[in-house]
Amino acid sequence: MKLLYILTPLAPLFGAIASGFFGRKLGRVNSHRATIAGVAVAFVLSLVALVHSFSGGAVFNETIYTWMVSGDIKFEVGFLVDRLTVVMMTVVTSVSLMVHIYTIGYMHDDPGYQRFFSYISLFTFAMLMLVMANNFMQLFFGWEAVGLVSYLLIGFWYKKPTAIFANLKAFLVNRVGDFGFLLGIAAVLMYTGTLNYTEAFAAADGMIGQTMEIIPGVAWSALTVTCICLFIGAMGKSAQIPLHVWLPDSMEGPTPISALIHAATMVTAGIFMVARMSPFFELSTTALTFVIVIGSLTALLMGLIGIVQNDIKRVVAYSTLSQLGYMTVALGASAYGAAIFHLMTHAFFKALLFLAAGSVIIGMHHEQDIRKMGGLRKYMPITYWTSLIGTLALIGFPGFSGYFSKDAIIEAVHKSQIPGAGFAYICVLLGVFITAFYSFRMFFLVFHGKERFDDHTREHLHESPKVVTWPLILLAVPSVILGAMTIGSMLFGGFFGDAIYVAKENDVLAKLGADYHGAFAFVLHGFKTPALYLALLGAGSAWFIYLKNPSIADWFAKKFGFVHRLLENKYGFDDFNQKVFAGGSLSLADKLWSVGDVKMIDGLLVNGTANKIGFFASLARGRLTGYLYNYAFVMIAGLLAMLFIFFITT
Amino acid sequence: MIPISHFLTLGAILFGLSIAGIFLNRKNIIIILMSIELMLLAVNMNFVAFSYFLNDTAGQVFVFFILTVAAAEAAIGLAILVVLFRNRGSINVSDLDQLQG
Amino acid sequence: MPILSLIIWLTILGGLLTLFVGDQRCRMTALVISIIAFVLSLGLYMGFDNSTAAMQFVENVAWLPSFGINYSLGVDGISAPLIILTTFINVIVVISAWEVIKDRPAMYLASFLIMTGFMVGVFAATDAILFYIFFEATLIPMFLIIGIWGGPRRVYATIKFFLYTFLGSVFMLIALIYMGSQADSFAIQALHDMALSSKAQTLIFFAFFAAFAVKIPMWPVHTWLPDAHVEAPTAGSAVLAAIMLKMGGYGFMRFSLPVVPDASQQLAWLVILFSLIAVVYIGFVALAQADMKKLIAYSSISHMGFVTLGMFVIFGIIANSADGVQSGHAVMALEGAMVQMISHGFISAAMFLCVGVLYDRVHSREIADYGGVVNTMPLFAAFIVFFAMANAGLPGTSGFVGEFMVILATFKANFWFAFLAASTLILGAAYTLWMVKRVIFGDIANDNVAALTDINKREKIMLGLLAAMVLFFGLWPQPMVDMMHATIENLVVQVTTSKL
Amino acid sequence: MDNLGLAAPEMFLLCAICLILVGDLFVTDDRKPLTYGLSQVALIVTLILTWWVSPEDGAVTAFSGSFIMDQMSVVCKSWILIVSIGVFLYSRDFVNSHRITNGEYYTLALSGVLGMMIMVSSSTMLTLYLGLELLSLSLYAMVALKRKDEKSSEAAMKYFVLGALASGALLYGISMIYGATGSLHFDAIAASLSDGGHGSTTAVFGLAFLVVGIAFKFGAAPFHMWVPDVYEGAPTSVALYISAAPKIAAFALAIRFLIDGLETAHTSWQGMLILLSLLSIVIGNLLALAQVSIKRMLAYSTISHVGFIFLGILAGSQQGYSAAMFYAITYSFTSLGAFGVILAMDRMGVEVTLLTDLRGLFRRSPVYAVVMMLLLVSMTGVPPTVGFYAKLAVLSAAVKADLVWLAVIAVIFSVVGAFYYLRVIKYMFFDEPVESQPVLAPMDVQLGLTINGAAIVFFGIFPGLIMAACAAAFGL
Amino acid sequence: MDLKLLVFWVFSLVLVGAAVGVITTRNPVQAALFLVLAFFNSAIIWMLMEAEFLAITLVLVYVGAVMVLFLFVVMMLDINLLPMREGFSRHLPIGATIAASVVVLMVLLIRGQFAGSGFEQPLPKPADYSNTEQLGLAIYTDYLFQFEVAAVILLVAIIAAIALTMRRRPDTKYQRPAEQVLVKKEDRLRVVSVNSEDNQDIAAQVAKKPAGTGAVGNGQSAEQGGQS
Repeated sequence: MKLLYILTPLAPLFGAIASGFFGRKLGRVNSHRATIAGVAVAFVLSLVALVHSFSGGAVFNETIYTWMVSGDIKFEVGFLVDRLTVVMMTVVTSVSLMVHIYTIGYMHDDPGYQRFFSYISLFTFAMLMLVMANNFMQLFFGWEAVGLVSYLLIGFWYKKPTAIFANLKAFLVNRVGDFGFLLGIAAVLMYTGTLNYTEAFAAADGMIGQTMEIIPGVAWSALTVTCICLFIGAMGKSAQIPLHVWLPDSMEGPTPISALIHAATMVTAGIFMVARMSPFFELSTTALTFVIVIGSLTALLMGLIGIVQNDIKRVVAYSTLSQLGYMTVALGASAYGAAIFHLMTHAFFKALLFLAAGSVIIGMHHEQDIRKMGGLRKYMPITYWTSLIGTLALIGFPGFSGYFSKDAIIEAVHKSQIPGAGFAYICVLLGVFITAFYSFRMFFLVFHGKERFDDHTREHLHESPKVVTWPLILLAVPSVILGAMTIGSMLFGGFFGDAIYVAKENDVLAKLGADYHGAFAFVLHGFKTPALYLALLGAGSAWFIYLKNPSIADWFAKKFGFVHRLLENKYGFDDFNQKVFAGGSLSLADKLWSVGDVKMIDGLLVNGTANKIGFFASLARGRLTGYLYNYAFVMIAGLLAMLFIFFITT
Repeated sequence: MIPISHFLTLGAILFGLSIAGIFLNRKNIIIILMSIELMLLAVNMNFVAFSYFLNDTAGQVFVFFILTVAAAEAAIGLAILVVLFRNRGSINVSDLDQLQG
Repeated sequence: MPILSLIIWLTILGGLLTLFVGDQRCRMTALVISIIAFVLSLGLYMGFDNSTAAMQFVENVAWLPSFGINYSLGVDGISAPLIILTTFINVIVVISAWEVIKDRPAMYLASFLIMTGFMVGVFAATDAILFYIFFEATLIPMFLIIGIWGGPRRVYATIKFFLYTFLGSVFMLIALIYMGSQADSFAIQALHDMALSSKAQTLIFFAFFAAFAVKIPMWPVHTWLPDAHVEAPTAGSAVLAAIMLKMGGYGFMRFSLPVVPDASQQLAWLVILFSLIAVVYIGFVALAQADMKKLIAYSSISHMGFVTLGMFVIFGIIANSADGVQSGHAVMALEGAMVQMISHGFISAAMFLCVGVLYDRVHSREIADYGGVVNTMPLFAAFIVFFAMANAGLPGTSGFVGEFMVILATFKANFWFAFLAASTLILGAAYTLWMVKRVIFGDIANDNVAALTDINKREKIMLGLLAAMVLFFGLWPQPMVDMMHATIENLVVQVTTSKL
Repeated sequence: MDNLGLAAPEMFLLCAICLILVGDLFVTDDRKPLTYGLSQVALIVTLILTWWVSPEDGAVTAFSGSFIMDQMSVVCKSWILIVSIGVFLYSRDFVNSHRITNGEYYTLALSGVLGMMIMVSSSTMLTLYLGLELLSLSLYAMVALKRKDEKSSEAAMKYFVLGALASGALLYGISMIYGATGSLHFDAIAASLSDGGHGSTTAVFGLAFLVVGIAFKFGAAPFHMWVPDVYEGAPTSVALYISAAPKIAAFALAIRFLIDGLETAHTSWQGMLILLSLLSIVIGNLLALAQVSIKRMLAYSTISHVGFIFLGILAGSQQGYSAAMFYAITYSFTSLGAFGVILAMDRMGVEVTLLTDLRGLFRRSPVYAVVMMLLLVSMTGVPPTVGFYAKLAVLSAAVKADLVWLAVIAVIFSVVGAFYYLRVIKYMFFDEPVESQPVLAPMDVQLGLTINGAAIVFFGIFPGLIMAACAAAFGL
Repeated sequence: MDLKLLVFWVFSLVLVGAAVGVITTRNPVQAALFLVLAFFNSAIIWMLMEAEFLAITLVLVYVGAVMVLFLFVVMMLDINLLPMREGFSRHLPIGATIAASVVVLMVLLIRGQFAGSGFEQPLPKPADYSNTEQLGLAIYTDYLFQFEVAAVILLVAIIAAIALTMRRRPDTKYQRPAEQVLVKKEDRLRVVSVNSEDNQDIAAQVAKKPAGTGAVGNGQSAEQGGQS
């Protein structure tokens, strides 16, 4: 099995290298063949691992090679393949495979074709390294590597000023998260003395009661600090408020990567990480509260912004943010299983939605404004239907995969006793309504109603090629059925086993599980909860406002201009960051440089000293007259000085 | 009887006067040269006194050589003075200011 | 075989030979000599015994017996890697000058070869005065390199460079003389072993500090570096950043810590303070730069902050360790500092060479004069993005390793130290990638950029070699760390043994 | 009169001087090189004779104990002669092209060398005084040798007056020491003082005057005022002469008086020398900074180096003396080369006077530029040049004498000093030349300068060769 | 107060007065004469110390030679005496202070050191004692080396004085030994084949080569003539 696990991440890496370094020699077709083959191998191997795991195979936890030993601390590269890992591996490789195939069509005319394939294969490698890590070092390695690829891909169209702005922004915001993450890792290392998961988790109990004084005099629980630091990393990667700002902008990248990286896989790394670290988080209620509050804020607030967005990809992006909030809420409620479950279902339907959006964009000749679309249903039937599936899954329509995962989260939060859970419950419920509202708003504006595009576009408007539609179809399938298929085992079947640790008193899923009687019953149960009705209400409102009576939207925008503006400005986060952080840093930098370095250190101290010396030198020189009697005077003074010393010394 | 300190004090006074002469004289180099002679005289006074009181000829021999050197020195000094005067047309001490700083 | 002497004198005499073969044949001569020197230095790696902290490849010849000064050389775990780095960078430097330097290439290459000899000497010397001699001797070739082949403000820069570093090191000289006269020997080992009073230690500490803090350089005595870097020719900047700065770090490890451990402990706060200021303050200052070389120069200062931080934070770590004396974190901090030095050697050299590649074509270092270089120089863009990422400490590159180790270790000393140090993750990425964004990405900004040609074979080799090293040590730092492990553990013992 | 042969070098030199003086009269203008050649031969033979008569070890005296030949005098004399050979070599063309009377220049210079040798070998205060006067009188005259030049005569006048003042003070000191100890012989003085006789206070009183004379000869602040004026005003060849060998002679002067005679009064003269050393280093370096004339700059730099030489002497240990000796020797050698380059650049009567005249020397004549750079680097005290060991030696002597603070001040100002040396290097290497003709100098001068520059590095790598001799001179 | 002391006091007071005169007088000739006076007084005081030879030498050498030399130069250089005293009084205080402090320091020490024992009045010399003989003996035995050096010093002084001050006027006739020694027959003697009838030819030939016939160097060659 070891070889298999090693090969899983390496196969895409080989693909990436082949396409990246030899892409020009290989040509386009061979490049995509090589990378797709690599990812396909990884996918197959992931399935093997999945099956192996399901069939009760032992957890794999071995070191591949020792990266470094420093002091008594080992830095290793190794794999931990347990059930949590295999789920992630399967999700990653399958979505990646779909995206690879889709890309053939989407990027068909792009000059950076090989480069693109290389990047996404590289991403797959990095993501696999992340999820398969058995230690913090490798986790961080994968963590940063996916960030790098994300950076490269967002800026893939490097001529676009917005794209290269967005990728820098994404990288930097992610770095803020990594900053916390690194401190978290350092804390883990400090208190447990190891970077290995198993050993660190085993030592986690030892951290209980340990305190550290970050602010002198105030003792904080070491665990809380550690967990919050780690969670800051997750906030960056999984785009939680206030580190979410990069994700909408990242839509500047090509759509396939929006699907792969910024919806399905990379952004969920934070969720995965927190789930992985459950043995730590479970020991700190404060940290969990922090998580659940951040998550619920993200879920609600980001969804609201989605309502006012007009760019097709941005709507999806905000919905992603909102959904990530849901997952985080689940983490905070200790429903790690639910979070991962939602992560999985979301990966598929969100990838589907993105790819569908991409399909629309192809059809519209890279027009992304939904106000300029409408009535596409008849031109792009496959896209239409798959989009509908995705949307239904997203809003949690009973039966669709999203329904199971989302409802599980809502229920879990409902049952959770964590401080902040009540607030979170309200948020997620409202979120359901909002999700349905903006999802269908987009859906209706794109596929229904009047055709708002020009004739030129209409002439060329047609369904996307097969390499694009097939992945849609392939993704639509799990979007529909996956939830029902796996909910039993994943949430209530003890599927994750030791991979996730939940403290007894926090175990909301266990409470839910007590009422669980199969997927069908779960669906039926859904009719008794407000979530479903809120979702339907949302969809209905969207229908009413945007199809039935479009003027209401405008009226609303006018009447509640303040709210509208607030939403349009994304609560001012971007402006704030731009002004305070970016602008502030720059002006601070400029001050430090021009005042601190140039004026103070160089001007005053360095050159100042030099000038002073030179000044004294020329002053002294100017005093020298050259007259003989002055010379004699100085000599006689010197003689006096000698005599003086004589009198002192004797 | 004259104690040695009398002679030495006389030497010291002469020495001091010659120093004052070098410093105070701002106009005529020749007087500076004379002050130097005066200074040597002061030294000679010391040597002779010590020689006498130590009952040792070495001091007097030294004076003998100082006189020799002083003569040579005066010759060279005056030669330089002459050269200077030819170049400058002046032996004013205050005019020696081309080299400074 | 006296490998160390061979390397030192081969390069120095080879430099003279290069001077005499004339401008036509000097390039090949220099290349051959530098490669031989590099191969010889690999011999250090091959024959290195990882298990001991003692000096290896020892040579000892009485030299100035009346002063107790010996020509004694030797390497241990902290000097051997630096020597190999030096000879490696030397090869790169010779390649980098190949057709770029048209004005008196023989003298140019000779300066570099001679300087390399001196720098190897700095790392190899086990006699304090010999160390000082090499330490100072490097100033002259660098002075000429910047002064003759440098940019428009080269005179200011090179004199500033010289005087700054000279001023720092003369204090060290006095300290060395003082200790030498107390210990009756200038052998570094003897200085390690001698007892020193608290007051003497404090004074000596500051003397060493003056020398090494300027050299490495630390805030607030860093301002010579940006000027020197900006005005130096490309290879000069590369050597300056890659190796010369390391002499300061090496000095801290070789002298300050083991010779005056008690003073180091008492004054560690000061060094840490300056280091953290270097990381944060300089990180911001780098953001404000409009000149690529200056930006990279500031980034170097910031990175060197990690080196000094790693070295002096060990006292805090030891104080926080349960067992009091030995701590893996302390070893890790020191090793992190070492790794950071070596890795920075590759990365900063590469960054400067990258700027040099652009400068050779456009003759401007202003960020504003570029934009969209990737359109005309895709391969080059790939390299510079790679090195920029390494500079920003991306895992998988060697730039990550040292920072990672130092931050992890520092956390044990103090949360806020680690917090400020870790801010480099953000700042480092910000200034590096922002520069890359403005220079590399975007649409073609002007005619100059449009006329650019992608890197040629020579540049490919040069950058490729560096990239390979950056990647190799990023993916597998173990060989490097293994070499220094025994020495550093011994160093931690030395540091924790009071001399009072 | 047993050891008459000990003075053979001096005697030979005197005969040679007379011979050259007379011979010069019978040589026509087109055969003037003969005078030069004879002078060189005289120096070389004197050098050989010096080695010939030098004792294996210990000291041998002659002329009723007024002449001494010990290890120190062998070393000092050898270097005085070697440096003088260089001086003649470098100044030959200058003397010819500037219409400085040939015969007198060489005879006066040789007389000066004779005076220095006598100083070095003297074991009584009288011999020392006479040697000193012989040297001084030659120098006064040589400074004025450019008779048509106002600056030259002005410098000579100033030098003369101040020199006479200084030697007056010196004589006064000698008289006091004579009175205190009753003898002119250094060993007798030392013996008398070590008995703790009643005269020790008087001797120290005399010492204060003595130090003035020594400091003046060295050109130490505040008795330095003549140095820049003389360097600037004198013909460059004479400035070269003054800057080189007399430093060694002055060193011998100091050693004879302070160590051979008055070592028991060490604490007293240490205090005086500390003051002188400090002032010299500070004033020398600061004022050199503000100079635009190259010769004045070198003059002030000399002053600062004298401060370093004093640093070694005042340490009051054998090691310190040998360090100071090493410093004096290497400095004279370095200064010789520096002036040599300036002289080589002198073209047919057009003197190099300003620092800016060195502009672009590297482009014009790389060899000279490199030699000059090595010399300047050596003066700065940067390894691997010999100047570093000189500084190292005196500093370690000072540190051993618990004068760390003084050493620190000294090195700080040596950094200030580095600036003006670097500025010269800057002119030579980094600036474009004003005129492009290469510097043309005869082969032997070129060779001499190259050897001079190479020696700076050679002795920088193997300083032990000279250092051992210096150590041996003080029985180390 | 015995006679010797009285003599000492009288002459030393005159000596000091003369010394003051040297440094304060306006006219250099007067200064020189004051100096002569000072020397005379010194000589007398030296005689009190039984240094007869030196006293005589001082008068002979100084007054007879050196001071004459001074006066000679003073006369030779035509110096305007009027502005000679400027600034004297202005600098007097500081100059006097400096000089006085030096003197006070010196006298303080001398009084302290030599007032007491150590330097008793020497015993009277035997009747056949000759100061000159003693000095002569010392100089030609123990101080032979120094004596020779002194000779060299005088030689240097001669060379220097000549080298510095000797001027060659164009119209002065002087000998050039080098040319005289190296002279060849061809330089002096020219055999002209005379055609007795053609006198004009000879005249033309002689006119063509006028120089170099004289045994004594002429004025023209002095300028190029090397200053030997």
